[in-house]
Amino acid sequence: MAKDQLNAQKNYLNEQKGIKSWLFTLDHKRIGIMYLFAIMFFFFIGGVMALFIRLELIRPEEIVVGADTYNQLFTLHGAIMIFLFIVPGIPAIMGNFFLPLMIGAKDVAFPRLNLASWYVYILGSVFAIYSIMNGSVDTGWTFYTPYSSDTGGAVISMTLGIFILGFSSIFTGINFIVTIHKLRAPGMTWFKLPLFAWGTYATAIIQVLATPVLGITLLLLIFERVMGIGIFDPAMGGDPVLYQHFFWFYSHPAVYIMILPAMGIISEVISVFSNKKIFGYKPIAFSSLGIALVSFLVWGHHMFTSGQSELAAMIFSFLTFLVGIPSGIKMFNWMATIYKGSVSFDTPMLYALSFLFLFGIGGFTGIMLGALSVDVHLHDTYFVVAHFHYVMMGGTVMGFLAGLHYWWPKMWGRMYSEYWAKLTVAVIFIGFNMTFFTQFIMGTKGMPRRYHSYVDQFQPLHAFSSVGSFIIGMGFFIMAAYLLHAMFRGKPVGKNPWGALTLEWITSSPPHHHNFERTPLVTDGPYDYDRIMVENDKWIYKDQPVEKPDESQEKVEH
Amino acid sequence: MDKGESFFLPAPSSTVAGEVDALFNFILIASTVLFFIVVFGSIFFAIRYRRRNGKRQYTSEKAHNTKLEIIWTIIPTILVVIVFFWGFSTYLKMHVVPKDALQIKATGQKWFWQFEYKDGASSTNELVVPVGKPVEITLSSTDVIHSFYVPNFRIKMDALPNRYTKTWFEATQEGTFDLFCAEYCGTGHSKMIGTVKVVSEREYDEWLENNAISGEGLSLVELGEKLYTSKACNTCHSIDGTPNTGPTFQGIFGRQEKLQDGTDITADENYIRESILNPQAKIVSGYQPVMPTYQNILKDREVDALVEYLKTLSN
Amino acid sequence: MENHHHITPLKTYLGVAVGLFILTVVTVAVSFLDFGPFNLVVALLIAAIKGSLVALFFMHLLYDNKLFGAIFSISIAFVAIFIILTMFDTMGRDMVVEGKSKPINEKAVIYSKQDSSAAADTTQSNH
Amino acid sequence: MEHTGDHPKFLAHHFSEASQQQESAKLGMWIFLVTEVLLFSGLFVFYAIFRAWHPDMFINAHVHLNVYLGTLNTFVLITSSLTVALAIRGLQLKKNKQAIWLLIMTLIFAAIFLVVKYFEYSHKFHLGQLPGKFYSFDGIVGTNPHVFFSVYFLLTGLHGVHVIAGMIVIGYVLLRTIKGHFSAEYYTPVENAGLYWHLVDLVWIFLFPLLYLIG
Repeated sequence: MAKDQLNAQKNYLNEQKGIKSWLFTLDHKRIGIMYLFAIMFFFFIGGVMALFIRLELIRPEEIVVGADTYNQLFTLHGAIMIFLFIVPGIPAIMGNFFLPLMIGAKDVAFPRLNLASWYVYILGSVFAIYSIMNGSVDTGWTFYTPYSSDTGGAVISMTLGIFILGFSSIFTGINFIVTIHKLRAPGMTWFKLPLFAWGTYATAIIQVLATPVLGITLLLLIFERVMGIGIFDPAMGGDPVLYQHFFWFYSHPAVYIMILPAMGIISEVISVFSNKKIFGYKPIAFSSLGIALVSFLVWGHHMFTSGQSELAAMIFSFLTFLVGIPSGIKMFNWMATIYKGSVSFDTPMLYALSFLFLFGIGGFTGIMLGALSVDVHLHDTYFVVAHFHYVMMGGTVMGFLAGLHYWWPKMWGRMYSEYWAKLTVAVIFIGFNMTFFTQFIMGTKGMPRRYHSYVDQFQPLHAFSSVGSFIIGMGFFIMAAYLLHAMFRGKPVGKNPWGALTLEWITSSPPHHHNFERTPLVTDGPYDYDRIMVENDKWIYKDQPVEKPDESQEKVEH
Repeated sequence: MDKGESFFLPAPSSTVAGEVDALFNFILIASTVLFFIVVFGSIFFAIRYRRRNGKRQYTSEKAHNTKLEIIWTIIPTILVVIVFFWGFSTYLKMHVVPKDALQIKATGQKWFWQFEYKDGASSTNELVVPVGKPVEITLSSTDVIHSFYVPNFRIKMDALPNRYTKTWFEATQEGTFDLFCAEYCGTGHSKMIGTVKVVSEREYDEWLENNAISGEGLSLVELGEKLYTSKACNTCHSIDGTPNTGPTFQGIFGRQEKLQDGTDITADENYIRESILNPQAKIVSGYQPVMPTYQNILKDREVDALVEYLKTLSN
Repeated sequence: MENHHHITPLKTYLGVAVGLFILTVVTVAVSFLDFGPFNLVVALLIAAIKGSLVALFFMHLLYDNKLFGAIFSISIAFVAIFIILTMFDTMGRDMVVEGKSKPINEKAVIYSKQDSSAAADTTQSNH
Repeated sequence: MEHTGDHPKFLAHHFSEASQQQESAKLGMWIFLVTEVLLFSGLFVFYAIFRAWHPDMFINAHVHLNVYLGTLNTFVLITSSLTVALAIRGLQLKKNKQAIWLLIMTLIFAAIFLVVKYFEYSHKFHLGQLPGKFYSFDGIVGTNPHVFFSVYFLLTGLHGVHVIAGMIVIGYVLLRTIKGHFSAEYYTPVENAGLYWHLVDLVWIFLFPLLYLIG
């Protein structure tokens, strides 16, 4: 296909033109793209802050920033990465764009609410930016009291911003649950749902149940600061540990808001690139729901040394181990899916394998942190920092990147350079392990987190870790370059470059305004690679080698 | 490497440390084995069953194997139950203080630790304990949350304002160990580093005796110099002129300072005394009002000693 | 399409409202009696009955899609989880070491920050 | 958006039938109500923990609330819940005029509720029974009585905000009913506004005994 042909073809990108057609769009695909740019902007900001942090830590003494600025940097790095990047990341970008496509719907259930959620996101981020400009925050992203009820800086505007962002998350959650319940295409039964849809469904449940609690927690924090209501501040008769309960009631399930959609993407990618039916569809689907529900029962494992009661510590530790098992089951299922597949090593698959490696380490170190006695030693050290980076970055971000590369041709109708993409996987993988595996060792040796300077014995490890972080930064720089290039100049692709069977691949790339020419009728499962194969956009059935049996597989062309 | 130090863990120097390390190593080994099976298994399969010359193939329809699925659910479950009980039993041991334990009170304050022993002895940022005896630390804080963390002892406990929390340990070897604050507490968090000095019982008793009658026999200047480091003034105030969280002490006596409200003041004995006991009263412009009060921490003679010591820095 | 909508008879609505009024009077009346520790239980029980009446009839949970009822019950369950698990901590802090974890000053520390003279007055007036 | 012939005007393009749209809207509303319940949950935890810690203080402090006004407000809210339920019934039975009057009555009852609340609040302001560091009342025995008033004002305040929000929503559907947007076939927005209003009632049903009647 020539370039101009792609531009001539009618799709969601060129259906309407002008900035207004974007800002007032109700199309879930365009909203997904707007989220992509907004969220990537904050990922960039958060990433730059991370590099400054690592630069400062190369040597124990002050290099670029003083202690106060350093404290603000790690606070903002955490808050931005969590609330502005990783929590909305996969659901708001990939979920918005692909969930309706995957279940054969024309749009999400409430398009106006969907657009509203984007504006709420922007509004919340404006508050966040305002507080960066206006004195900044130095409490750590957890806003622990009594430090946060006392310190100077823009704690109120930052927490208000996060409070507002919560609504964005809730709107998205409501939208996804209703969409999956009510807008599935005819024939799309619950057990024909792609696993990414199951992942976002479980995520949406957590978003709806947990985010309001974050809202009320932050409101209480603001009231504590303004009026001294006496709930968290010991100086007014409150209890700082109670704040930690409130905070982690949201923030632990939030960890699963981050990881569950990534697991969904990994399930898709591994099945597609192994060209094999996903092993244990139901266990994977139900373990997502199980994780979602159990994740609400384990928040106290962030507080084993906080002075909470031993009884509570015991209960929380026990429940923590329960939540580990479903994740383990998923790992085994993915391995079994690859077994006897027809595996290709395209970029998304390389990210998926990186995910298995890094998330595996993240998961097992989680077991160490869940064990009460070991946690006492490791809590609040670099071990924890390394652990959650392995889970969040090694898990969620790898899943995010796998999805981004998997769906990029569908989003833009153009392919990126495989050569540069594969190179980048290697760069990021190496840089990541250099940065964060070192931090495991520092942590077990006793290096506490959030330290602007440190005792000399940790210097070599810190320096090594910093070098790694710059390698990661370089990787993302290359990625931004080749993806942007692909957006405008990439080689046009057909409908289904990977030979996948989920519904988003039966429509054109990029999809046109109403997603499908006509509502698809679903007869096959999403992973029936044992009897369907796609070659050059032709669906070839094993038992009926020539003819396509039903309309759903009809090509959508003009 | 110190005695007993491993690749991951620092030397175990308390009675519980061995148990913690044992569980750590158990999880480490079990995890490594499982990690190799799952992750390297996946990578191995991916390579073994790679697509040859780019041709896609129909694959097996098998997506289910009850026996296998039960096995890989049960085995991890058993492992984590073991880990849970193991971890919990050591955790309880860390929380039940032996009856005959020595009592020491530790107070976290921005940004140093204050320790009080029996008979009125006290120390700042240096905890002195006898070897081979259980020591109970009662923790509290005067401002925000701090956390008492000695990596070599594998113990950590938050110090909370308006509440007492407890931890205990029994050191198994003499030496000097790092004491960190592990809960983020603001500007000086990373400077809130103390030491735990484990000495023989005889030395401990001697130290206690000398410390209880603090500074007797020293001249005021000598005592002040000692206090400058032992009471953690040096965390925020340098003596060589470099600016820090607080104004430098170099040449402080008799210096003209501009205050935040615009007035000028000469740093004389009274101003220095007031600034130690009521630090928020007159803040030098350009600095934050973050210094804690030393009321009830310093005795009168010690304040005098500090003033005398600061005088010597102006010559 | 009309048969999707269940139309509740007027009598039912009025009956439920009267029931709610009566229960309100009852709960106020029993609050003047003393059942010791069961005061709270009785009050909450009556509130739960009233709440169920509102949910089942006014909010149509009785006739509507069962999914809605399930969703609503889940929300209640999570509130319960929040309260109960938190109380495992706040109520059990003295279990292992007697006397630990209690506030040092029950009546709150005197509010020492400069901008809160009002609060300092309050706490002083308690002494 | 092109609408094909058999699409009624109120049906959005991405739904295929009216019942699908109605069910979706209601499901969405119910999920939203879940978030509301969990928003209040934080305050209920606040209440539960501090009440368990200082039961005597809670009992000593709660006698300063006015049971009669609280009971009055309970009656007012229940009645308003009834009127909004009947308004929906009116729409179902094609009695739009009746529905309009019932919605207006609902708004009036909501306003009465707020007026009563205003009197309660201003009395407390006058006495200095205020939350947190503004508390200056002298006459309640127990630990930290200001915490009780923090809980009281937060719970009733958040509830009051919801009453106001509910009034706005009901006012909006009232306007649309007057304009004739709704019929026996399509009245989902009124139904959802009703659901929201019932939830406001439901929260109050629990607040009332917890704050006014303990002891």
